[in-house]
Amino acid sequence: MADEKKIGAYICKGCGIGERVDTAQMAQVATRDAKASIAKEHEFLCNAEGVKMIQDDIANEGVNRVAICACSRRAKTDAFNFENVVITRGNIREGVIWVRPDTDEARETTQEMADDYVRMAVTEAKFQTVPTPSTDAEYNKDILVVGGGVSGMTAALEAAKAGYPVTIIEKTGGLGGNAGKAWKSIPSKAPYADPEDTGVADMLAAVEANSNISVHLNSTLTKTSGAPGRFSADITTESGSTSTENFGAIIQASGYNEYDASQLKELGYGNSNVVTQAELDAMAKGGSIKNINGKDINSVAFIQCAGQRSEKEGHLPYCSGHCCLTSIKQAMYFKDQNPDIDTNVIYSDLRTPGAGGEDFYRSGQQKGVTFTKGTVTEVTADGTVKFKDMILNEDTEEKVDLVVLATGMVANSGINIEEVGQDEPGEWQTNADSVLNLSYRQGKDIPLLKNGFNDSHFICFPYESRRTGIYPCGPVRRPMDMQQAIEDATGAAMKAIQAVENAGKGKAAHPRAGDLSYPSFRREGCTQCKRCTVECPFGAIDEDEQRFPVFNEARCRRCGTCMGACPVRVISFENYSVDSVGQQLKNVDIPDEFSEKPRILILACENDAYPALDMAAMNKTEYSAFARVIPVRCLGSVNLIWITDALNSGYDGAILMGCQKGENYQCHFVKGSEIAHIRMSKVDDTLQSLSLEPERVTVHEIAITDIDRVPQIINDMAETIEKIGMSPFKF
Amino acid sequence: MTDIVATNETILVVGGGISGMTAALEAAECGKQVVLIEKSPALGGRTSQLYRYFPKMCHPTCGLEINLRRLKGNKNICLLTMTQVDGVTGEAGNYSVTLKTAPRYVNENCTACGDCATAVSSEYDDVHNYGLGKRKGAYLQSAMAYPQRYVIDPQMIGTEDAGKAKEACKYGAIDLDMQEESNTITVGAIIWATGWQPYDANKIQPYGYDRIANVITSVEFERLSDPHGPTGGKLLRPSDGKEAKKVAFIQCAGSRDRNYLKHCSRICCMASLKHTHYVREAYGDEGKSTIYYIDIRAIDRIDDFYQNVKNDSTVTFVKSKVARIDENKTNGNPVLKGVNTEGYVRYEDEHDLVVLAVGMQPSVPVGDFPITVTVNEHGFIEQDDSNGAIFAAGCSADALDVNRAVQSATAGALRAIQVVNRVAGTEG
Amino acid sequence: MANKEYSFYPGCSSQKAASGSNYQTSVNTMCDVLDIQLNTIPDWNCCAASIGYAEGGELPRLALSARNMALSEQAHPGQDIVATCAACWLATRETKERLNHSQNLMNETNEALAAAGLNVKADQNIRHMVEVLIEDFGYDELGKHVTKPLNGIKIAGYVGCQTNRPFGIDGESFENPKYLDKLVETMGAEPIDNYDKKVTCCGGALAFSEPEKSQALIKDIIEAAYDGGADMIVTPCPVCQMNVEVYQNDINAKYKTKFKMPVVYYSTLMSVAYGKNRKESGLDGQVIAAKQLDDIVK
Amino acid sequence: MSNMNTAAVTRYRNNFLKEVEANVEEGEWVKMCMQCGVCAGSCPLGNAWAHPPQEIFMMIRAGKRDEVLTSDSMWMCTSCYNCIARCPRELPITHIMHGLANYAHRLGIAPKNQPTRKFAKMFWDNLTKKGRVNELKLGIALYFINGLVDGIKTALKAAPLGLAMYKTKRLSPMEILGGHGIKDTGGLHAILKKAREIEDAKLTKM
Repeated sequence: MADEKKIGAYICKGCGIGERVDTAQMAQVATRDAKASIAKEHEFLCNAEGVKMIQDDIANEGVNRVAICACSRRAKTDAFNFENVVITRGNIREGVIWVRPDTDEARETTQEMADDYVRMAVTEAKFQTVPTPSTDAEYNKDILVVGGGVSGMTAALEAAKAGYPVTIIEKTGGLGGNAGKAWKSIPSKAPYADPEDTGVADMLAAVEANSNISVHLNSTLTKTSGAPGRFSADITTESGSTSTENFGAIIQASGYNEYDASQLKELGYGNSNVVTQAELDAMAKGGSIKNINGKDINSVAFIQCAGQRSEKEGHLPYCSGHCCLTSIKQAMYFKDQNPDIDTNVIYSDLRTPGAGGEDFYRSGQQKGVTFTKGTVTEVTADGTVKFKDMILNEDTEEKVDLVVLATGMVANSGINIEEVGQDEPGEWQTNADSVLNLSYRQGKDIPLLKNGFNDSHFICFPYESRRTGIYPCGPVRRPMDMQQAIEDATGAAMKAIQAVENAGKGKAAHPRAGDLSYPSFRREGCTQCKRCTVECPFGAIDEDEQRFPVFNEARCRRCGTCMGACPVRVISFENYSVDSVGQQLKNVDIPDEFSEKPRILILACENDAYPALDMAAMNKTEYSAFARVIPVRCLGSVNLIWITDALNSGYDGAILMGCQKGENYQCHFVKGSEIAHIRMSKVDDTLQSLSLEPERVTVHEIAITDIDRVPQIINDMAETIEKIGMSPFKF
Repeated sequence: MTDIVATNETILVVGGGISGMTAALEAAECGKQVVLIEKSPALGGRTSQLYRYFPKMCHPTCGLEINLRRLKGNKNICLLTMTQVDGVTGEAGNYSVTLKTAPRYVNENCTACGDCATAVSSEYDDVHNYGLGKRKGAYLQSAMAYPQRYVIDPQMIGTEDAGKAKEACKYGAIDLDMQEESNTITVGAIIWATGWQPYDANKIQPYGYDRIANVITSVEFERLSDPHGPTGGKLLRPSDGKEAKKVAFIQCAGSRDRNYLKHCSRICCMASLKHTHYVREAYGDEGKSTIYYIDIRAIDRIDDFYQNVKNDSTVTFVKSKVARIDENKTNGNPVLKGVNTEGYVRYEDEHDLVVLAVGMQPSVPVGDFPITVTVNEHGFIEQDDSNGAIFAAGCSADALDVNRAVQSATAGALRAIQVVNRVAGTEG
Repeated sequence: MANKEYSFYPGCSSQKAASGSNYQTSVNTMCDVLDIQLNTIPDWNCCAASIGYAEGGELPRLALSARNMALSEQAHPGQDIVATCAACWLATRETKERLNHSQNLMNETNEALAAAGLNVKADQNIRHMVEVLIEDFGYDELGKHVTKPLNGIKIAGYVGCQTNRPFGIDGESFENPKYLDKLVETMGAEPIDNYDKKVTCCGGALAFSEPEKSQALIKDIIEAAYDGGADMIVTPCPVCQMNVEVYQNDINAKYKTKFKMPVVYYSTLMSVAYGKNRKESGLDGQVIAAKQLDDIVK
Repeated sequence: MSNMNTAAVTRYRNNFLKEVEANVEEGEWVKMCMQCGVCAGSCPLGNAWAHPPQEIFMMIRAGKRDEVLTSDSMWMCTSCYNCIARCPRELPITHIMHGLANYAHRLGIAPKNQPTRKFAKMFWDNLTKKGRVNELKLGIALYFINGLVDGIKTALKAAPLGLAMYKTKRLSPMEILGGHGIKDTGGLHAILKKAREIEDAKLTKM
């Protein structure tokens, strides 16, 4: 496209803008101050006619950068949606007239606000270009599935069904995983009354029959490198032979391991009459639950939450979700073959959720399975279960022939990269405990969330994994039963296919789905400090042999954290850069020290703080006319230079608004807000060096619902400045 | 007439809640053509009426903002609001679907400036707040509403106020003659994501929701806590606007009960545990929450959320299905009567406010589903080959929390893609 | 030819000089006005009420009601059985449902009935008189016959247990049935609103064996009526009527209350509203006189 | 039948539960209880119950045979049906309570001086004698339920009530001679005899 920058500024007079501010003056500001080639006012910019006016300028006048000075960038997006041009928005409605009183006193400062937003919009347009997809983008439809259990086989079958070739690697000698060892499974269909066939055999057959699926048994990943669309995987067999294959995306279905019940001595594990659920299912499959070492079984006690939901050393703090249903299923194993076998389930909270769960619970009771709310303290060698009956409120016991322990799931998620650092380039080695053996600088496996599981941190985005194009599913992500694993694996297959398609087009993955921009850097300026590599939340950045960063844009989520991290400011995106923001704040008109008109720079997270400001404006909540708000992709992308520039050019205060940080962080780029807080703690030195008060720069955790708090924060800063006085750095 | 481009390679998604939006976006971001319909005037569905999510206590509108941005930037999705399915014929890979679109009386010229709302005085129950407050006859469903376009309440049509609204609009956005529209489109697969509705608490007679002002539902409690809600986020009880500091939460209100819904709704326990945080957030140590439960179902890795609430000194747990609620006529306090079954303790507890953790009733048209699909006795659509290319997503499939609903929707998207890919003959 | 005709199961308390005889009187009066013909089941026997369980057990108890049904089927084929006593209605309807539910019980019951040459099909409806009034007539129809509306009388509609649970009247809730209130309104009187003891148990049969316990319950029922400003209580059940009316002296003695709350039958209210005299309305059966009603019939 | 009292039970094993299922009216429902306690909270005489229904169901599962059968809790049932109406699991609790009381009574291990037990027997004898209840005789018998002296006291205390009932023609001294009854008492007795036979034959020894 044309390199010659031709900026058109379009100022809307609708929604009261025309009555509240002098749009003619704004048009003048656009051309005179901000050097827009064209500036036009319109009564009603977002209607067909207004939009056509802009279209025509693009078509006939060669306008390739459009600065819309009207409502918020979140409004009227359908109308202001032009192909192949840069579009920026000056927020005159929500950002100016809706947050200012319609009074004569206010008129002047309100106008200044509007003029500044015009300058900023035009400037932003000037320093952006329309992104063009990376030339490194590759299209590879093949999908790698790690793990051949129910999750893995499901993912493979579903992806293949959609027309994508799949390779499964399984570390054992056969497919089927844990579910393959079970006799039957919890019912998946109405009336949810009886255990049903696991369906694993059919799955196996389907996988074998599918020409689109190839299987490597006794194989593991010894090295995985590349990026979505161009993953390269070393698949090594037990015998040691290694083949290297290329894939577009990876599904990690590495499943779970049984909790080591030998830690449950107090519950009698080790005695021949005490088994785990998994062991019982294996016995049942072998047809040997009628008697144990010759002795007929007439009574069974199921102990729920064995070594689970407990803070005790060596116990699992979480609930494995399926165990209540599994015990009901297993009690039915006995009841269905002989109703006279007594089966007692000792539980603390019976957890049988959903439509099927409660039906299955009732069916169990119908078949004579009894349930006792109790806490088990001990199982003696002769099979006496000592417990407290919580209902009868007494310590009691039951002597049984067989005790079944409902022990939990332990995720098979590889190594914890927080603890096991990555080998230096050149010295890279396969780690036998790793599932993926990624060559990524940030570590060999996917970051863990909690208790060793690979789950996404996000409730609304369960597939928002921290390694683009690699999707964990099944019990490695969260404890779950077979039905959930099947659903989860199908979803993961969806995401893998999507990753393949988008990587092929050079498009970003969630949450900036479709974004074609990607980070690039000025090699000559780079000091190889590695800060970008270290701070990248998605492990997108590697280093080449001269230790320069390699961005792997297909792994990149476009948050800009690298850009914010770079001390020498060499990293930028075509549509988001140190300049596209820095120049905006520099182009704000700074009145002199004596005008009593301070300027407050606000850098607001575009996903939470900025919408909160918009919604405050919709409520017509007023805030200081001295505020100048710039939305940022993520607080992690905020480069210190913006703050120092602002202070140097005479701003009296700066506010950073990001998401909640910490354990329950709400930043969809993981650490953005956290990092910003850390960086800003260093700003104090800068402030001291300029002998400015530290109160002039504040960082806040903002939720999208903070519609009252956000304006308050701005007004507080205005007050602070009134107290401590204007900045001396005004020219 | 809306012109909708759709072929038998198009996927129709019914329902614009988080499940429907997810299904539509995942498919569209995979390059598929999607028609997304929503019966209300704006996207977001049930979750947009929640204040916070468990277990992170983050805000649903945050995820909604992301999804809306994904949607705004995606040309593969054709969105139709105020639209419902009126009929379906055909089979997998080739369905003919009739859509009915109710009149909004506001066209795309609307700038959401709000002049129409200012101009009218007539008010109607605010459905978004479960009728806890009123909204103007010309309204925006919520501050997050997308499309960001006003609606004229049909009840206002024909009144003087309707005319006032029209006059007030400088942009000719209000068209009072708008009529219901019907469109018939061809699609290859259908994702059914119509979500759920709170079980009608009036039917739970022993709890006197219909008789006692200070007995409310869990979904109403969300609105009370939300800064965008009728009380601006203050926990004030309905009868007298008094601060509700001593709050009782009753589990299985309409769930796990043959008199109402036989199934367990899965989310209610976690929701009430979350609500104890709301009480603490509002009143600190002065707030007192009591949870009356049968089994606390804080399933899998979020069990620690339960453990933390257990450690909160302001929260008490009573293992009991409350037998009856009466009203203390002198102060309007609900009085809960029942027995704590752990050791048989009879109680008669007075609270400022009672919150019924109401069950999840699937919004699947029982009996008159537009085409034959397998619906179980609880009203959920069961996955079954005989359903052809009609796939349930989210709470149309089972009682699910948000996380599982989104997983289900993502899976649903793939199942639909499998069909349209087959149609397109692109499978390898 | 009567407007409506039913097979009638009067029950023990309705007999001449029995505790519910005044109920029967007013029912007869009411039925005359509505042109309802009640065909009494020949040689009907007691239903054993709910208290029969301890000695009677399951099958003998069912057999008692089954005998009545069998006799009704013989004498009044195809006719619904109507009972005015809650206990009679409940026991009989319960028996019907149990027999319809289990072929086994049905066989055993008939085996027992055979001893007296009887056989039961249990295919008729077993209904309470108020069901008949509401479902077969409806409030409008019932209102048409009002000649002396009971203006200004505040009445607590006390439904009690067994007319209300487990079967109750179709479309009414167990916790807050409205039909008595509607009936009271239809007769021109004023139902007291949210009378929250309207379905509280009066102690039923335990009034005899556990007087203290049941009288404690009765106290609350009367107290709540006073709190609601009621002049009298109306009930559809002879056990409730008897229990709530006749123990007020004992309660006053024990709790130092001053209760003197008349407790009348819906049929008495209706008879009075239909312009019938004191005797016809069964008012002479009041242990605690219902003054406002007496004034009307004067 | 009393030999059935020797039935041995093991804790938390199902033999007592099975005994209840076999011999107690609606006993097969006991296993369906999920311990929510709504029945316990719904009973009008709740606080008179040493063990509310839901607890009794747990005791049955726990094999507490004697505690259950000798308890007088079930005898507190007023037959108000609140528990049935509210039970989320559809248990016919009222009938189970009646059934348990009746079973204990038949085994002869129900509390000896349980007034309701006595009254119930009286009531049954009274009604089966002539096929209909004779309120006067029932009343008189009731007064002497605890022996002559008590009886006279109660009778005197109740005299005014009796008088009031008499005045309002809701009680007649004539009842003492004959009084109401059915014609075919013979048939009725035959029916009841047969029914009792069938029922006894069904009793399963544990």
